[in-house]
Amino acid sequence: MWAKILYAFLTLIGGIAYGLLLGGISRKITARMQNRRGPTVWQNFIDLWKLFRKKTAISHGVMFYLAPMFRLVGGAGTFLLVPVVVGSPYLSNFSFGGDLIVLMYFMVLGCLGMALGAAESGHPHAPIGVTRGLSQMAGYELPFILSVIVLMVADKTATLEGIVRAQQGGILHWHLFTHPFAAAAAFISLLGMMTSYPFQVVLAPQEIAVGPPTEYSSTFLSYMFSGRSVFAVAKYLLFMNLFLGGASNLLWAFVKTFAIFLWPLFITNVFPRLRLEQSVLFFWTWPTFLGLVDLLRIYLVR
Amino acid sequence: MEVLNRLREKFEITGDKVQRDDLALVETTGKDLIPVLVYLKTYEGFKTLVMISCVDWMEKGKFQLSYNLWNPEKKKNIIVKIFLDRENPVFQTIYKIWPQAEVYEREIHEMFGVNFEGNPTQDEELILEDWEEIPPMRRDFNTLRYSMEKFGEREPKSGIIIRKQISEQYDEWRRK
Amino acid sequence: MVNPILIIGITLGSAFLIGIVQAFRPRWTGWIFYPTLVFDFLASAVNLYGFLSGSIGKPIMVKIGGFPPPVGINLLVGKAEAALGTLIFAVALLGAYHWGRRGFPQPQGKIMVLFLLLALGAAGISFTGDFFNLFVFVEITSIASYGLVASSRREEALEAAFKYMVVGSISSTFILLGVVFLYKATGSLNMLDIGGKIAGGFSSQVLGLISLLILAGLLVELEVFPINGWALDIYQGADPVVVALLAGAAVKAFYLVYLKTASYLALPSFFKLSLIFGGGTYLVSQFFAWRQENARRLLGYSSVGQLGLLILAGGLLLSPSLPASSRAMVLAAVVLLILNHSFSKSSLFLLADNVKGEKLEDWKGVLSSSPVFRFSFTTSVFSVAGLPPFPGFWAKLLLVMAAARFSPWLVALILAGALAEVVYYFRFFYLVSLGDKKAEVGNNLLAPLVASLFLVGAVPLAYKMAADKLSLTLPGGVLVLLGLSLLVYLLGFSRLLQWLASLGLVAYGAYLLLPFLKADLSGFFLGLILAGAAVLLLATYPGAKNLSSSFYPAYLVVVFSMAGLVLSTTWFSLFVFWEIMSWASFLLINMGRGKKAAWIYAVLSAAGAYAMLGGISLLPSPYISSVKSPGPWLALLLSLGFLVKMATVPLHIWARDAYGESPDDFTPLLSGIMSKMGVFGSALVFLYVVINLSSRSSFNYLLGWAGVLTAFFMTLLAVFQEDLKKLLAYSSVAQVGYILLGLALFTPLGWTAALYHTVNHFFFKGLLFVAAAGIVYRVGTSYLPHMGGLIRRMPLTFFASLLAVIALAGVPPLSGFAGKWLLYTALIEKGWIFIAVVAFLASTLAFLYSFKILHAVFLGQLQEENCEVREVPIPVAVVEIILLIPLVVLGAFPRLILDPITRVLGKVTALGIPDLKYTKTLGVVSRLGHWNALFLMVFFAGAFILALIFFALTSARVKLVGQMDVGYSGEVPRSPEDLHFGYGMYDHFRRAVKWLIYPLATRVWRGIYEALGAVAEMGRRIYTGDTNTYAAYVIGISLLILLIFKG
Amino acid sequence: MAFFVSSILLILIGLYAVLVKRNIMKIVIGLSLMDTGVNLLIISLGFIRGRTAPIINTRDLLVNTSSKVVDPLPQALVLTAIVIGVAVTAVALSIVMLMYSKKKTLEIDEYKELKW
Amino acid sequence: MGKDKKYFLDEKPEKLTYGGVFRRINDWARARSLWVVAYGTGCGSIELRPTFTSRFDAERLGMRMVATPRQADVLIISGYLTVKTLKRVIRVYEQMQSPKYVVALGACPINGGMYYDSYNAINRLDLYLPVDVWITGCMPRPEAILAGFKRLQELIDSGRADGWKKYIDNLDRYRENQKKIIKNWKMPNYNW
Repeated sequence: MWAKILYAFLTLIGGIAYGLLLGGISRKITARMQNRRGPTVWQNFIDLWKLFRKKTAISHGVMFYLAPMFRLVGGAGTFLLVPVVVGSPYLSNFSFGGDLIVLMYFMVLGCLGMALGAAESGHPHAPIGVTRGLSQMAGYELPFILSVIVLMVADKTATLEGIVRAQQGGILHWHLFTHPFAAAAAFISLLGMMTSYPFQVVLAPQEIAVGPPTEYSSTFLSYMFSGRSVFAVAKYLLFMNLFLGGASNLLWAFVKTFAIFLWPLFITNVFPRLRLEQSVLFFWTWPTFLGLVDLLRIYLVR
Repeated sequence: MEVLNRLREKFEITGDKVQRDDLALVETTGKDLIPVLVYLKTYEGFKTLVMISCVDWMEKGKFQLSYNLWNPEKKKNIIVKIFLDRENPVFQTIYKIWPQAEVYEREIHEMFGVNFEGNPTQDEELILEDWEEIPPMRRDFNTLRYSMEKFGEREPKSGIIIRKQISEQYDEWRRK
Repeated sequence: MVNPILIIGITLGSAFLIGIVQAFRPRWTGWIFYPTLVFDFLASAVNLYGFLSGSIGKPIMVKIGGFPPPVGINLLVGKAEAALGTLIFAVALLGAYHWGRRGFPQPQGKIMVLFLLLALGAAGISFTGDFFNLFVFVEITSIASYGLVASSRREEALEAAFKYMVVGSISSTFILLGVVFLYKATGSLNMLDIGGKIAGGFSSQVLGLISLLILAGLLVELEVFPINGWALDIYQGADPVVVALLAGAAVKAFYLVYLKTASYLALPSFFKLSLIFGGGTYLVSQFFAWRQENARRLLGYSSVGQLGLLILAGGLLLSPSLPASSRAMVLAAVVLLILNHSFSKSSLFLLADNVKGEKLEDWKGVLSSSPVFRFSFTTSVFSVAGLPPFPGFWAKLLLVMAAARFSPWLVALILAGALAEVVYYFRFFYLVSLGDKKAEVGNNLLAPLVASLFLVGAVPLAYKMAADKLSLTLPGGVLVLLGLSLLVYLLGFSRLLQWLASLGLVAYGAYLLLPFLKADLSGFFLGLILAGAAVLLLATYPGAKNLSSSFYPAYLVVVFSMAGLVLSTTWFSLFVFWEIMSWASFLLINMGRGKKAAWIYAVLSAAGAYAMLGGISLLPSPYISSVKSPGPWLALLLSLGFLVKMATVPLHIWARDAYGESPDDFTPLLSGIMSKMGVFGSALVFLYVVINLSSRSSFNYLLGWAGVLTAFFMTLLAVFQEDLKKLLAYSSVAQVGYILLGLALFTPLGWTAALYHTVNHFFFKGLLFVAAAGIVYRVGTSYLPHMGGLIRRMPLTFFASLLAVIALAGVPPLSGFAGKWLLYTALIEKGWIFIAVVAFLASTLAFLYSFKILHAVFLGQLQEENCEVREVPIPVAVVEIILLIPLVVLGAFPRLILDPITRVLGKVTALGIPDLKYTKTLGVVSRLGHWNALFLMVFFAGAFILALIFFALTSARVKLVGQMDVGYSGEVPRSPEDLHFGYGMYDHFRRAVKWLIYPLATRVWRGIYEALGAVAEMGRRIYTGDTNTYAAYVIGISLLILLIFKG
Repeated sequence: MAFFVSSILLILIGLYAVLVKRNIMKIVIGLSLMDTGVNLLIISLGFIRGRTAPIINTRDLLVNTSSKVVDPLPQALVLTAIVIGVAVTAVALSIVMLMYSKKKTLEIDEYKELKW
Repeated sequence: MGKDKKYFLDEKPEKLTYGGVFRRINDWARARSLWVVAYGTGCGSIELRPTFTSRFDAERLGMRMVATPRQADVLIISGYLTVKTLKRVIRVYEQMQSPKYVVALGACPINGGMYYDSYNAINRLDLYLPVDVWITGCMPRPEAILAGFKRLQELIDSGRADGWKKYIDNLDRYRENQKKIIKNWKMPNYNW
């Protein structure tokens, strides 16, 4: 038990580092795509350290103070509920804690906590960003739920282990290929989850000053920063387990998550931004339609 | 422009001039200005108030207000100007004809001290916060001296002497 | 025994005497007038007592002039006649007292004579045993009525009197002709004699025609549609006292003689005639009253409708094919209806006498003017609309049960009329209770008070009659508790005492009902009700609040009727308690700000309840657990009432305002427990009705969709709601939608989810509504944009609300998640995947309003005017803490509830036990997945605390800054309003989904209401007000009767 | 027969007045006419050809009375009915008087305040 | 301020120490992660666009624009500063979290530049705020700005960019100067 916790802790540290590195890589790639040199790939580590070691910070109240912890623990919890390598005694984290339904609700906890803290700051931009984020969530959850339910019904299980096991036996057993429409729906909703362009109206630095965390500074921000990084990694891992057949060892996990990471990155750098109602309606039409195709298939075949 | 002829028939026009094909200047009296503007807006199609500007004719003891109108259909400009007494610069607001005039009048009030009777917001600060001197765009306002007094020294002494001289020259010139 | 001739003789004599005395000593007239009425009343009452106690065995036969019948004229007084006589003189006495206090119009003596003659005529009509004598008494009554109607000498009164006179003359001509022809045909005028002859086989070709002539004459007097325009005019135009006497008493005599005539002349077509005219009048008048703006005319329509119902019941009595048991029911119903209508209508008309102006809007604010007025008005309206516990309710129950043996359509007609009655009476009620200002009313309120006390006093009698006939047994303990609850009203001088008494009563109730707290469905809900009511009652600590003195009684009635409801074993008992609960809660809602909401609630509740009653009447056996082979329509009818209470789409339109604008202290109960009664009822329907349905799975699927669409749309509407309580209302309805979905699944897991959510919803929604009550009490508004930043002022409430909202959103590790997890697992197991998708999406949308609740109330900027707001009152805080604990404990140990639920479901044999396993580490394993609540809680708490400690150790120097110190582009904000984002928070989202939140249901319902109202408006135009037209109607309808029903 | 016809005619004329006439007085008159017609009808119903009135004013009527006189009961009824009719007419006229004193008109169209 | 007192906490900031265990690595990280608050005061802000975009790419130095002063390290005074703007600039500066740096572009913040006789442009910025790096020119080209930033990085790296400390140490003097030209001080006195 304690060994398991220790391993989970180490995995978490690794996850945060990996998330920060991916952030640096994305900055680098974006810069190269814009014909610049860009910062080093370690830039996020430097930023994190700088924020962490700032001299002063301000707080607006209790919820404001606690919110970064919510964010970090929510992100870390989500990360720890997803097995990195299914079946491995060390790298399957705490996936005994709950199944996919638990995971999907646990994902919200961190965001909700942070939203509350941000809202306490009293800055109007924070709740504006939060409401945008929540509305956008209502948009992308629909296709995501559709595809998740497709998988649950198809595999007759709601656990990630079960879903991964159902994909074993060759690349063509991946749900990416057995349920291509559902996978497409989920991957489109991943764009919304990552708040990447064209669904970036949540943070919108140019108009609402990065939205929810607008009043956060210094150490608070560093916590949020790491929470966000590990949350992103958790999402990549989740998608890996859902659609790319999980990972049999750590290397595969890196490769597959990196592949998933590239998808929103490339979309981000070539698209303009949608307004909120446009993105909600987009999510509720095309990806939903795709998800429904597979859901109908499952429903009729069953 | 034939507008001028019609204006001359109807109102007291103390002077006019066609500057370009699409720009004419009309000078009228304070009493007639508002009728002229209304007439131009209603019957001649000068629907847009482009701007109101003010000129300080310190030597004549007058302020000149210029109302710059624009006819978007015929693409013509007309400038209607009046002269106010510099000692007692009071005039009526025209913001009921063009609401945007409110801000121009506010600015002129702030910069020149012209009073527009009936303008509801002219006493609010527009650009200057907590201004205590005479309005800064009046030509008898010595801006260099104000700057020296207010913002203090900016470089070594010699520079200050030069600036003092310049400031005094300005005062002398103004006294003439 | 008092000889009835004495009544008639003494009354006549007094009338003459008054005439004489009037000429000399006008003041003395009263000394003759009142004693006479008192004597009449006492004499009739003595006779009635004799009949009831059995000391008078057979009807009293009075011979006049020494000739035996059939040669001589005679009076025949049986039980019915004696009762009616008592009623007539009682009403007359009330009316006379009322009129006397207000002052008779001049000349006083003559009016008194007319008054006596009217009462005498009415009594004579019912006493007489001779047809010609009948005609004489009819004429006496009519002439006295003409005079009395005209007595107020207002233009309208004169006009009404004239119309009445013309129509009445025609009708008495008919009666006279009929009587004479009858004599010609049978050679006799004695009723018994003729009845005997006809029963003995006497027949004549013209007999049918003749008797129809008499009946047509009587039908005119009985104000059937459409020959009742004159009656409506009288109700509107005449003095209310006269109207009270006419509508309350005289007409009943005509009704009795109508029944007697019809049964003596025994013609097979009579019952059809009565059914058609009675039913038609009943439905049409109730319907025509919808848009009536004149209060007196509205009451007139109601009277006419009630008479129609009586005639309909008479038709049932006359029907040869009615079984004997049903006949007894109808008889009881007729007695109760007459009693009910006489007193309630006279009370209402006498109240109308106290109100200046006749328009409905003139009545605004009269309810707040005096408690006596309020009591009398409420009682009378409730009883005349047939609501529990008044006699009209039991009469309706009996009548419906009897009619169901006859034809389902008749049941539908009766219930439709009853619904229409509720619609306009409660529109009246709603208009009357509007307005803060006290209206000026007269203080002549004793007579209506007495009348309404009569109604209250008649309740046990009515209950006993109905219970005998229907073999209805209600749990005795609950009845005692209900009675005691009403007694709390007497403590009205001190709210604090009432509060304490209520707490004691709930404790006593818990003690009394302890044996029923078993591990079955009703025990489960009973526990929820009692525990919940005790906790929520605690939070209603009156303090400095402005509670109505009837708040606590009504509250307790709601609580105990719910207890009775869940303990019911028969549908009757269920229905009775359901109605009591509905109407008590209506009163409570009406105490709040939303009078109109209360009206809509009343109408929809009534619609649902009557649908339920219709369904019950079609069941062969009243026992809940013995519904065999129902049709889908029956199942739908039975569940409709419950669906209304659960506010399932599209029956949800009442919910927002009823929840949002009911008294803040009542809303927790309404949402936390009362809405669960719909759940309980639906559970019963699923368990005992739907299960025997052949199309069960599609029925369940349909209700599953109803549930999930409720959840979805209500959640969506909650997102855009700007009022705290209304937002919570929508949320509440949505959560109940989930529960319905769980029930509709009809799998053990689905039911587990539903029951778990039922309990849990009580915890968090009760907590939220209690907190909302506290906040509204402190801040003074529930409008969200006016709040914000209250976390600084109410930290405890914020903490409680935070946990409640997390539970509401279903986010682990708190208790709300278990319900979601169970529900989704059950949904996917069952294979309802499309529903699962919508349910998931709905719960995602719930995050939107969850954030809104917390942000708009507690976070953001503290507004200027709320700077001095204090924490909620201590009782509220205590309740918050009490309700907080289960949220956390259940979050870690959901088995604390899951185990009892499993035991309950073990009792429900139809379902079986949920397929859940528990691991050693307290995880829950279903067939689909697993979930470890304790681990999540420990993990989350541990990680959170670790992170917090680490943060505190390593962070930069943290400085608390003021609330307005935010990055504002370098600007210094001027006031908190500039910075607060609390209005239209989801406007951007609204733009995306505005096609989904189009208020279709509201528009459709309103459209239906408006359309029906417009039709009613059009229909009312047949009462043109023209005397000739009325006369033509009379002639035409009579001819029609003769043509259609001859032979 | 003539009695029957004339009485029914009377009733019909009265009815016509009640249904069609727009003057209040005429309506009242119509009512009275109807009344009279009905009374006549009742009397004629009780009439038996060749018999005398049921008033025992001669000695020979004392014997075998019932075969010598017409049916007395309708006559008794009519007496009552006439009294009632008079009363009704009296009340009617007094109401009409009051109505006229209020509005100074006897047109029935003016008395349509109460409707719907 | 008056009634607004309750919305702002009004106490003097504590003195900050410089150093600590990780001083070297802290300075190194601070120097390579300069977040600039996007606040343009004068004509120079137009020069910042090319500085931060593809052509000159300040991001390779670890710099980026942030939208809120709370998260920023560097405040750029890009050109002349009017009295009205000065008030906002002081507020923005005080809302930034220490350590924080001020970079002044162009001639105007140094001595008024071409606005030396303007009635509303201040002459010397360092009377009111501690400036770490001056970049001269009217306006300085992006290359010059980058050079200035490079210099700032050197200063930070060697621990010499301590304007934020000076400001706190000499707060009273700075306040005096600020209040001298801002007549109506509608701001919380000490507040960050």
